Amino acid sequence: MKGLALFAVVLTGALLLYATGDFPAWGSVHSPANGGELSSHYIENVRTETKVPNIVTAVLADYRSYDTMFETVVVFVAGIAIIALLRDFGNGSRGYPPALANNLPEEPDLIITQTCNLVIPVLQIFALYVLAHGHYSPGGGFQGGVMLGASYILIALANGVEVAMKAMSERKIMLLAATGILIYSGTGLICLLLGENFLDYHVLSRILPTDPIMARSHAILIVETGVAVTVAAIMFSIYANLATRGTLKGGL
Amino acid sequence: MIPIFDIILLVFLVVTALIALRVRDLLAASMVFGIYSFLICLLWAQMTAVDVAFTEAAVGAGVSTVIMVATVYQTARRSKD
Amino acid sequence: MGEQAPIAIVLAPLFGALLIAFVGIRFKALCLPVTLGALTVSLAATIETFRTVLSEGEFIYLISGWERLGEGKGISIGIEYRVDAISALVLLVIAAVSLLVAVYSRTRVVAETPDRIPYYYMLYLLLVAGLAGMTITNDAFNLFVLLEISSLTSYALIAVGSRRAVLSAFNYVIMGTIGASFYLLGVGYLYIKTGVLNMEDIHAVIVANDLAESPSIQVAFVLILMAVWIKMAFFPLHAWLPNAYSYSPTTTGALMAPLVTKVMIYIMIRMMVTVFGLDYAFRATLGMPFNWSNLVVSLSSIAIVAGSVMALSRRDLKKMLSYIIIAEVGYMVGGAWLANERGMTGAVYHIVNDAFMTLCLFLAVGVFIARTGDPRIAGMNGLFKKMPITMAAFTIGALSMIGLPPTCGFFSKWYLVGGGIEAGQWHFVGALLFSSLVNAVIFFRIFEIAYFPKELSDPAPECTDPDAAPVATLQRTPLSMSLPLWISAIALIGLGIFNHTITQWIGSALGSLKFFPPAG
Amino acid sequence: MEFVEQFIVPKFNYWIYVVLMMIGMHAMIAKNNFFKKLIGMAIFQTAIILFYVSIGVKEGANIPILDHHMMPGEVHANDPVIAAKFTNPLPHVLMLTAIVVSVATLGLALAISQKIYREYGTLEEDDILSQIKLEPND
Repeated sequence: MKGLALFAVVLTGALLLYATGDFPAWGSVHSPANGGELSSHYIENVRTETKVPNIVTAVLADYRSYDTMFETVVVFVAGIAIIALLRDFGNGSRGYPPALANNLPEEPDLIITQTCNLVIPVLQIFALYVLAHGHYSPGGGFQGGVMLGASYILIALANGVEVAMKAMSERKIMLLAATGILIYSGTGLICLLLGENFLDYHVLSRILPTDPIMARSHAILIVETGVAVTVAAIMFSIYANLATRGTLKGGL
Repeated sequence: MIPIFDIILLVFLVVTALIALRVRDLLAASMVFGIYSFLICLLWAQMTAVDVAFTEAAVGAGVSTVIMVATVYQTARRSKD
Repeated sequence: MGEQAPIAIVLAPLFGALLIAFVGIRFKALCLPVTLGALTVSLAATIETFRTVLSEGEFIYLISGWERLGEGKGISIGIEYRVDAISALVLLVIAAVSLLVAVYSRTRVVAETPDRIPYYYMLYLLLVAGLAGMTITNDAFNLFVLLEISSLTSYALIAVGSRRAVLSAFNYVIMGTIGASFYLLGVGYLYIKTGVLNMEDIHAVIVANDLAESPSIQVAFVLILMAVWIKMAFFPLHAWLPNAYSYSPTTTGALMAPLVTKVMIYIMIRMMVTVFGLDYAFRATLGMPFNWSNLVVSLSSIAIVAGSVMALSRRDLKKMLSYIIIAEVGYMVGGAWLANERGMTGAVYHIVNDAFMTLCLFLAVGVFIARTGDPRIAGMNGLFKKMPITMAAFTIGALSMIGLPPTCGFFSKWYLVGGGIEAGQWHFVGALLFSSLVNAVIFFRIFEIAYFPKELSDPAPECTDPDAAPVATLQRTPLSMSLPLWISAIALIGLGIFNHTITQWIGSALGSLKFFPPAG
Repeated sequence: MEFVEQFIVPKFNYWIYVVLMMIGMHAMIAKNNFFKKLIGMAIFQTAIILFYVSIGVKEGANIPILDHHMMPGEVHANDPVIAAKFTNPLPHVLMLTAIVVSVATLGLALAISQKIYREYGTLEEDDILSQIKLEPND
């Protein structure tokens, strides 16, 4: 088995290296990918077509918004899949094999708890900043959402999962996760109801008090908010289930 | 020409990847994987992929490592290989 | 709203899943009605799309409304859908099969995963959305995202099953991730040389810049082929499939067995036809002294023979069917690579037929296991007397698998054999006939047991999973199980009777293609 | 030495990505411990991301965010945007998606491995296989 694995891996590697010789030089401005019409179009027209300075945000949430919607769905799928697999609706510890988590101290450490209490509000404010400032600086829905989720994970790490679950109960996680995707796909659906194709944001200018191009910019913020809501809820849910083998009690 | 900083980072990447797969203590392996993620995040910032670096820092080095550690705590810490 | 139908195919299951998240978790009884409603909307949208394709030919749907750039065909800057007769046909299969299995699941999901009903149906709907999205998209990277959705949902749907299912789900995760990553890498190799992501644009750039001999494109071709082969369980990359399908919950097996491998075969054909072009697919080699067509048809012959032989020695019903699926995958891969129109028609036609054949057999086996609680072939002792109607449907499915007229299995096999003869690939023809023979042996052995009951020598096995709640056997078959079974059995005969119409639809999509017989 | 200068140094990124990918893939196939397999999987996926990001690099180019003054209504609104001055944003977009997909896969795979641990009490492949051999199956 080991020899076979090594053979398959070396064969794949050799195949990949064989093609490397054919690649354009690293950092070339004129390679098909970098100098091609597609990428140049994004860079040169993004300010007139969407008014978003961060080109990555514009391409992510407008030109390729459909990808991003399903990327959010991937996160959602992971969240519900982990609940479906691990969530223990009965008595979890029955017959569970010995694990490291069984002999953890009961009481949370004072220093860690206090430090986390200080850090968490700042972290959450920063997460919202990252989300809202995604048009102008690196960041956006995913990064903001992950940081927001991480702040809840931090609460759970410091005080135990039950404390964090008070702020973000299981029911709330599902509602928030679904709401996030609903915000995203609902925005697309509104475009569809207004008579244009799915996710064609410019038509939103009919209901938003802006011109069609600015409507794209606003719609990007709306869908990024949806992404952030889903990602934050699911990231916390993934941690809460994995850290407690699905019982949602105790934790690390 | 690739900057020398890149080359150093890339070599370190391979080293951390190998260590993460060699150590038998899975908790240590998770932590080394966290280091690997931070190095690769640095590399992307250096390659001007700031958004990717940001996401990798938050997702790869942050959440991934945390859920890996959580799993180690709920399963066995020692590995045979 | 007719022109918005393509997007509704994917959105209906997605919104259904969201609705379950909102209300289904509290009111578990609503999960199934929501699922059925969403899938019905999806089916209606598919039929509408299909009618549009039949009347107007293939068409493009621009998501986000970004028009193509430049003069002529230009390049796409957004993401598009592209529907032609073949993809519409595959979409129709996805919508119909998923709706039938959803009806079938009514008692099974409650019995097998009682505390996870809403999550199960959410994953179910999202798997359908992923498969439909993969079929309809015209963007190489978007296909990867939807591939991952369908993969993640199917890992989870398998792993909610018994003790062994979890282990096979893990193996599937490892294999599936290698496959999906290879696909992503292949798209990257295409992107570095072409600079575009739209499938038709990639093809246009490859032709315009004469990149056919470029090593990157060749490696991309190999990587994408390996990826789809892993995902469709093409022998010898099939290791994940048998355990995954046979240990998973009944509904999961009945949904995944007809759809997942078939959609991947469609993706392979799509890659050959739209991205690389047929002349590329049949001729290109990595400087080796053989061409792709001969190589892949030989591999398919091996796959067919190997799958059939492995099926012959199985005593577990679902496992035996799983190995038959592996052999059937060989049929379709081989047919697509025969490098002639007859073979390709046969392959596409067989995608449709095989989906309904596997559906019929898996549904019937699900009924048997629900009634007797015994997954082995020996457990079918005397079933003709006990449940004649179900057994009749099973017989139709089995006859179609063997390839007897008037069931549809005969007609698609006819095309495949004809294509094999036309291409002069005698070993492929031989493998097809051998596999039909083996299927005949397998199924007539089952009929014998079922017709002429004999005393059992070995008692039924103990329940292997001590933790699993014992699933009570049903006293009679509920309508929700027998109705989908019968519809699928009737569909097998219907697909056979209307074989001429269906091959004409396929031909209308293939007609514009040029088939290059492999040189040498 | 000439080979190194001509083939490896200008494409060092691509070589390292292949090495990382091979390390990860070998771990996925050959490691005995399931958790190690998953670490290998994560390395495998980051290697592909490294490949994509390397495609988009342009020498002397800046991060793909336009200067605020270049936006409509601002001082330099009529200055042309030169594509060569900004890194190719498209691979970054694709890789944001890929990172999220990889963390979703990792989370799900970890959940499956926890469930395996619950069922079998170990994460070593050979131990599990020997347990299965003792059970009746087809």
